[in-house]
Amino acid sequence: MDFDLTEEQRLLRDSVERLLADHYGFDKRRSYLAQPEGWSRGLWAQYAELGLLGLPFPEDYGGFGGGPIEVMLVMEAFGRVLALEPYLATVVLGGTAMRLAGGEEQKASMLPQIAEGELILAFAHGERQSRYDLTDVLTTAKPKGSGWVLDGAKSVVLHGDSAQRLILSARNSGERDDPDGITLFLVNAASNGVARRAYPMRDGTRAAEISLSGVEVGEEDVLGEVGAGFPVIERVVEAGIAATAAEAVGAMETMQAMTLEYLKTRQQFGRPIGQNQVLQHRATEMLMELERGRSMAMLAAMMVEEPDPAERAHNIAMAKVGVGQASKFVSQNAIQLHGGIGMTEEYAVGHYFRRCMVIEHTFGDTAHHLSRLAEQVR
Amino acid sequence: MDFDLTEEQRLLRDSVERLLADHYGFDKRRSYLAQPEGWSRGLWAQYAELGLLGLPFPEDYGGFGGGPIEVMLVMEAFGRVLALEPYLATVVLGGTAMRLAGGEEQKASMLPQIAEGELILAFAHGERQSRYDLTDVLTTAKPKGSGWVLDGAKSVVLHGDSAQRLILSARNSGERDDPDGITLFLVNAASNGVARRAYPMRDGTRAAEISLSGVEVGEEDVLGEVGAGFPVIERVVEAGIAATAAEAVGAMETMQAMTLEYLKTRQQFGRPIGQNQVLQHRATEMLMELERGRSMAMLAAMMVEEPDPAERAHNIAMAKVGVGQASKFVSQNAIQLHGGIGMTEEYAVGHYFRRCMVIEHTFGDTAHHLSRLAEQVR
Amino acid sequence: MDLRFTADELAFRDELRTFFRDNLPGDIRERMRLGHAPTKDDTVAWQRILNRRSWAAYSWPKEYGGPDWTPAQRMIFLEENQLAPAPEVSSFNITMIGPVLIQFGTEEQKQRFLPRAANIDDWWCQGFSEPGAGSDLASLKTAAKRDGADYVVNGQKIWTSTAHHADWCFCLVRTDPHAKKRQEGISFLLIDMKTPGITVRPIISIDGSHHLNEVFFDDVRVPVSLRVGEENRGWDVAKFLLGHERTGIARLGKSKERVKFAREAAREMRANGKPLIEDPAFRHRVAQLETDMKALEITQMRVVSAHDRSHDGKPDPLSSVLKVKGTELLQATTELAMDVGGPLAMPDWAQELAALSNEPELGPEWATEATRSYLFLRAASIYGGTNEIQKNILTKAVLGL
Amino acid sequence: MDLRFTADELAFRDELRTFFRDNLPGDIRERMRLGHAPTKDDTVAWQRILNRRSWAAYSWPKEYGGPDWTPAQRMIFLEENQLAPAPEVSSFNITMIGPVLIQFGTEEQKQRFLPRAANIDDWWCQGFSEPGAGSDLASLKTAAKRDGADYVVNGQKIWTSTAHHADWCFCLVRTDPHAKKRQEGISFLLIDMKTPGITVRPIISIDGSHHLNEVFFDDVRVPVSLRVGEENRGWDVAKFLLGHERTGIARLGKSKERVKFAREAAREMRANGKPLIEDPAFRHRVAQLETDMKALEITQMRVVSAHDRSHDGKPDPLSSVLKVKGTELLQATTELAMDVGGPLAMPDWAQELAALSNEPELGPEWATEATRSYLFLRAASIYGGTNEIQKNILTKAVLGL
Repeated sequence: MDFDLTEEQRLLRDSVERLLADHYGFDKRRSYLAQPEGWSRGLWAQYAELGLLGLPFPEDYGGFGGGPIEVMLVMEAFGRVLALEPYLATVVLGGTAMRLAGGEEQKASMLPQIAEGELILAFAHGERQSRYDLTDVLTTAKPKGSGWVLDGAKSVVLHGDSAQRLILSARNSGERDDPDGITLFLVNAASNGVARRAYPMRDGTRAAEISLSGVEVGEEDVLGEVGAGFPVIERVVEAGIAATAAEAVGAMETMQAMTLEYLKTRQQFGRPIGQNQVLQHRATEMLMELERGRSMAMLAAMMVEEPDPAERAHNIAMAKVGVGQASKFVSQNAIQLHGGIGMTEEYAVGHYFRRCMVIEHTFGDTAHHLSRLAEQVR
Repeated sequence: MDFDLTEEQRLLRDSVERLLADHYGFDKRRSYLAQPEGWSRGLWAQYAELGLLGLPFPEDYGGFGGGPIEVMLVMEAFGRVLALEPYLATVVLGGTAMRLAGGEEQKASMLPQIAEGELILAFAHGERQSRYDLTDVLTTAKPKGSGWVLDGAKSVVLHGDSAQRLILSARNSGERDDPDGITLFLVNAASNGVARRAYPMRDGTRAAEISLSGVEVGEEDVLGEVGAGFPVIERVVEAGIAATAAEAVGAMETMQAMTLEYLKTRQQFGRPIGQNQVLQHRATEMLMELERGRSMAMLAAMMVEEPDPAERAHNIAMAKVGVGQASKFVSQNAIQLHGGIGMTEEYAVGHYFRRCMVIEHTFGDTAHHLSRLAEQVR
Repeated sequence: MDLRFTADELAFRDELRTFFRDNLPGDIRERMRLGHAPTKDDTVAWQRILNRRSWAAYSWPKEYGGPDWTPAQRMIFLEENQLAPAPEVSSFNITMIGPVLIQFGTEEQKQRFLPRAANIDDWWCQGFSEPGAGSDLASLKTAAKRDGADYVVNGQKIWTSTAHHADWCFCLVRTDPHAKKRQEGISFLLIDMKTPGITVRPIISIDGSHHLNEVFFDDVRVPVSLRVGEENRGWDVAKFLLGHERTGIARLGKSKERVKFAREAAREMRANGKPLIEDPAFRHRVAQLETDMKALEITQMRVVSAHDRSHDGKPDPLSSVLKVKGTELLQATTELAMDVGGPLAMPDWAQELAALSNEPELGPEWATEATRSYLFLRAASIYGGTNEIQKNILTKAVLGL
Repeated sequence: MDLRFTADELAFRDELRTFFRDNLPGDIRERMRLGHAPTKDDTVAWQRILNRRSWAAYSWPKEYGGPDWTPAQRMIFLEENQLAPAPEVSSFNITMIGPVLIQFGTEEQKQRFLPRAANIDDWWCQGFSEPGAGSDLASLKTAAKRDGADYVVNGQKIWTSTAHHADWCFCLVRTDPHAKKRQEGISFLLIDMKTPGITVRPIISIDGSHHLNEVFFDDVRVPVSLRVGEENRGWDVAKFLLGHERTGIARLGKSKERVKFAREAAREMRANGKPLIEDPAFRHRVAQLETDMKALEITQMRVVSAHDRSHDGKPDPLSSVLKVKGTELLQATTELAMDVGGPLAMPDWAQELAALSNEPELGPEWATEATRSYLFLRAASIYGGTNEIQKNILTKAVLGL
């Protein structure tokens, strides 16, 4: 039991925070949002320089051999400023899929590209009808020669618009909801038959609807075993839950700090509103929820590498529930305590609110994961 | 839509309140509790004089032709002072069973006795294993000659110790949980083979475990149709829910008033603790919950006579949930706001707390009724 | 005592339902059903249809173009209108400026403004809040200096809903800066939004909608004849306005309509391989919400019928309970609808849905609108006095603490 | 950073589990499992068994008879002891008077009292609260007048847990009534409960148990040699005592043990014709509680390991979070156990169960005990500073509001 950070981890955290402090003021962020892809290519290059993009990859692939704790520190820092870059999509989701399922050649060719900031990935798994059911895959993969033909559609693909390569799930056998028979493919987003439609999420981050009609891929584009993609998908989603849990904690920290500042400075009826005991206790409850979320984000990070699948899934589901409930409480009350100003687009707190809202509804919402836990109560 | 009381109803309410004001001080109540049966025979006689014991019975049976609203007014008044007499067991539960299922002779002989205070009844339905499942009846009724032989046990029979007659459910056919095949019997509590063991509930009211071995009853002791007791049992329980909902509202009113008084008078750090905004808002939330409970108790009273069984059951389940949640909030915070003194036996608030606790766990708790409502969501 | 509606009340409700069924334009109903905020045109069109039956000014007496309804009838009307679902009539026109003019207006003001307000020929907005004032209304600074037959108004208002649609604004201004108490020295003016010197600046809400505005007054000349009530007695007018007609404050019909919609939508969505509507946790959540709505419905009936009995016209402090519980339910029910949408509720599809092509196909319109209204209604526990302020009111008025 | 226990910590936990399995008397374990409050004899017997291994004084250094454990080890010990389930060691002896004497006591006081406190040869109680003081401790009035080599104590204490069992009482008394600040002029005395002039009057709690007392002091003579710390500096001693060793404050092991028990019991009870454990709503409730316990467990680890790092001994204000959340969970988990019992949890069967006959048979003992401890633990959010006071502390100490 040990909660200390190593020297390297402290250095990592500090350097990320320094970089973001310089480049993620609220107005600068707005300028990134205004760009066609909704994020900053310039900063992406700097993340690469800083080694963030190869952070969780082995040294032999141009990475830094970091683990979930390092990713947690980075995501927390991103959460504090609402960074927009496709780190989750490319490094966490894409990177995890590559690390776990990628063949030697695939890893050798792609991980270094990611680390150098030259390759953007997206995880194209969810479909219009699937909601939070990870096994609900209707997109089909039919063999053709030595390769495959893909048909179907993927929905709400995070940064699917910027991605050069899609890590895409398709069913080569089995019925809907069957965990077996799902295969992961590396699909070049520019291939014939791939159509993408980009849009902003409620928090400003970008996503895309993607349709595939007769998309041909080669056998070398299969990621991992044919028909055995599901266990990989579960690990990728677990890594995504851990990373966004940390991001939500960063966002909660900022909302908590903004609210505290507001309570101290905002005058009403001739005194700071922070003099109201009811608002003091609400802020205290926000703090308690923030600490609950922090504890649960730590749990998720610790568990990402846990070998026992049941233990891992159980704890990460608990973390998703805890962080989801904590961030909802903190963000709803952050707006409530700000009053009218908190409801406006020009003010930052609403943007943090929406990021936490989107995170709660990504990779399964609180109700979804609480139900999974409930089923294990015997 | 009309919330006015009739002149008669106002008179009823006032006369009951006057009687209780004179006879239900906290110390007097303690003296009633100390009596072997745990309630006051003397007051019971006065209830009879006042016409309370025949309130919901038709005039021709020595009653006053009152309805659920009148019962609600009486139970609310009882709740305010935590009256201990077996009004629920005898008049509400027993009376409802008699009214709905009793034959002409049975009604003619028994309802007047109830109205005159000469007959105490108890509703002996629940069993050790049944928890809140009303169809879970294992006590058996086997035909013998023109009559029946009863074997089995009944659990937590309210005022089963004082009752001369038990309205007792037994299974004459069908499996456990089968709604058909349950028959209601009028059993003389002094019959051979009836063993009773009395004890106090957590709120001081009395109950008994009752075992039956080879208890013989005649055909004239069957209440209603053989094997068709269940619909009656449902109506009896619904009447009990409505009555105890009103009682809980009365109890909440007193707790709210005591808490308010305490907040105004109790000094700490040199000022009344009611100066703390957090405690002010808590008391306000208690008020809102009290009003929610009051609205739901009214709903239950209105619905007791609703002809449509589904509509009736649905609304009364909602009332049980609403009153249960409201009274839990009010009573838990009544103790919390009183602090240490609220935890002591000498102080009244803890007695109100325990009465509300027992009511919530009688006739099915909040979770039980919420699940019933949930099953209807389609 | 009887909770059930009387035969007359039931007949009244059926009359409304029939009328709504036959007269609410299908496109408007569909936009409302999908959870859109009503457009200006939708609101105007529907209010005029209602006004043909003199139902638009639902809380007004006959002589001014209202239906002379009882509080119970008003409650039924509001709920049925929300359940239709139809756009709600302009509260600025009907429950604010209308009653104010009926109570305090000159004969000329009544004749000039009331019919046009009922028929929403004039779209009204409310100029009360100012920067930094928040719930502390009386601290307003916007000044009106007398100059001949006019007031000259300078200052700024904020949080002004639909000011960008408005033809007129009823406004609190300070006419006596030297008054001892802040509540004194305030007057109530009717200001033509076309008057030179008025600038309206949009405030975009976190749901991306333009609903709120800042309104700047720069030497705006307002004829003295457009003052309502006496000079420096505007606070009385404001108090009357804020306390008046809070029957609709719980917006229960809206919450009911959202739960009804969420149940329908949940039949289409899937959870763990089954329709979401069959998920136990979802069912419990709906059952709890419906139980809470039932309780509030009865409490609202009690407040209304108490108001029916006591014709003192004073606002029942329990209406603060309706505000708090009503907005809590409104927020909980719109959150429910969003959660049904799940991942499909997170994109902001508004622009793409407006586009011509639909390739690749987008997710359901209702899902993106559900999130929009969830976001928009975070303000429900803030406007009209935050729920914390409402509890302060109850603490004083009811508990006497 | 690693949440998991180290190999050493795991070995330590296993050593404890083995010891508890082999040495906790079966009858005591069974009474605890059924939810009984430990009797005086149970507490004494178990603490002496622990003390043979010098584990009873789990937070003390070796030289005074403790095991010299790290905060992490103490946390593991407390949790395993509660999970056994075994009676908890006397907090008055081990986490209050012990550390106080180690910090402030004279050599003679240490030698006389520490070994007996560890082995609970002396049962200690705490004489702090007074009528009307509540959370405002410093307003205490009990007076101690110097008279030769003695203090003469007069006054009254209240809420004195287990005073009726106690051999000794550590007491805050006012030795200087004229001190400027109320916190000054207070001294800390050790009082032999057998001294003439002491009357103990029971206070029965709403669960029917006798746990609390009033203690009256009527010219009680206390040798000056039994004062701890300087005269009039007792407040420093009290502050140290209240801030010290709050590792166990969340009592998380107890909550875990109650949920574990409730799950077992729920397999025996029935709901809607199925075992209660299969009821979806019950499962959700348990899942939520276990999730909340997990979060608090990690937060507790963070507080403990922070304490491990910073050896300033100052109490971490986050320990107020442990108090609030820990007591909320303790109340929620005991309520869960009661609700499993359902109707069988409502009778007060204590007396009848003591009776010889069991005809007719009574319901399960655990059900009536579950309700008793639910009632008893309503006090958990009150004693040691109400949860509202804890939030005031956090507001000041952490938020700086």
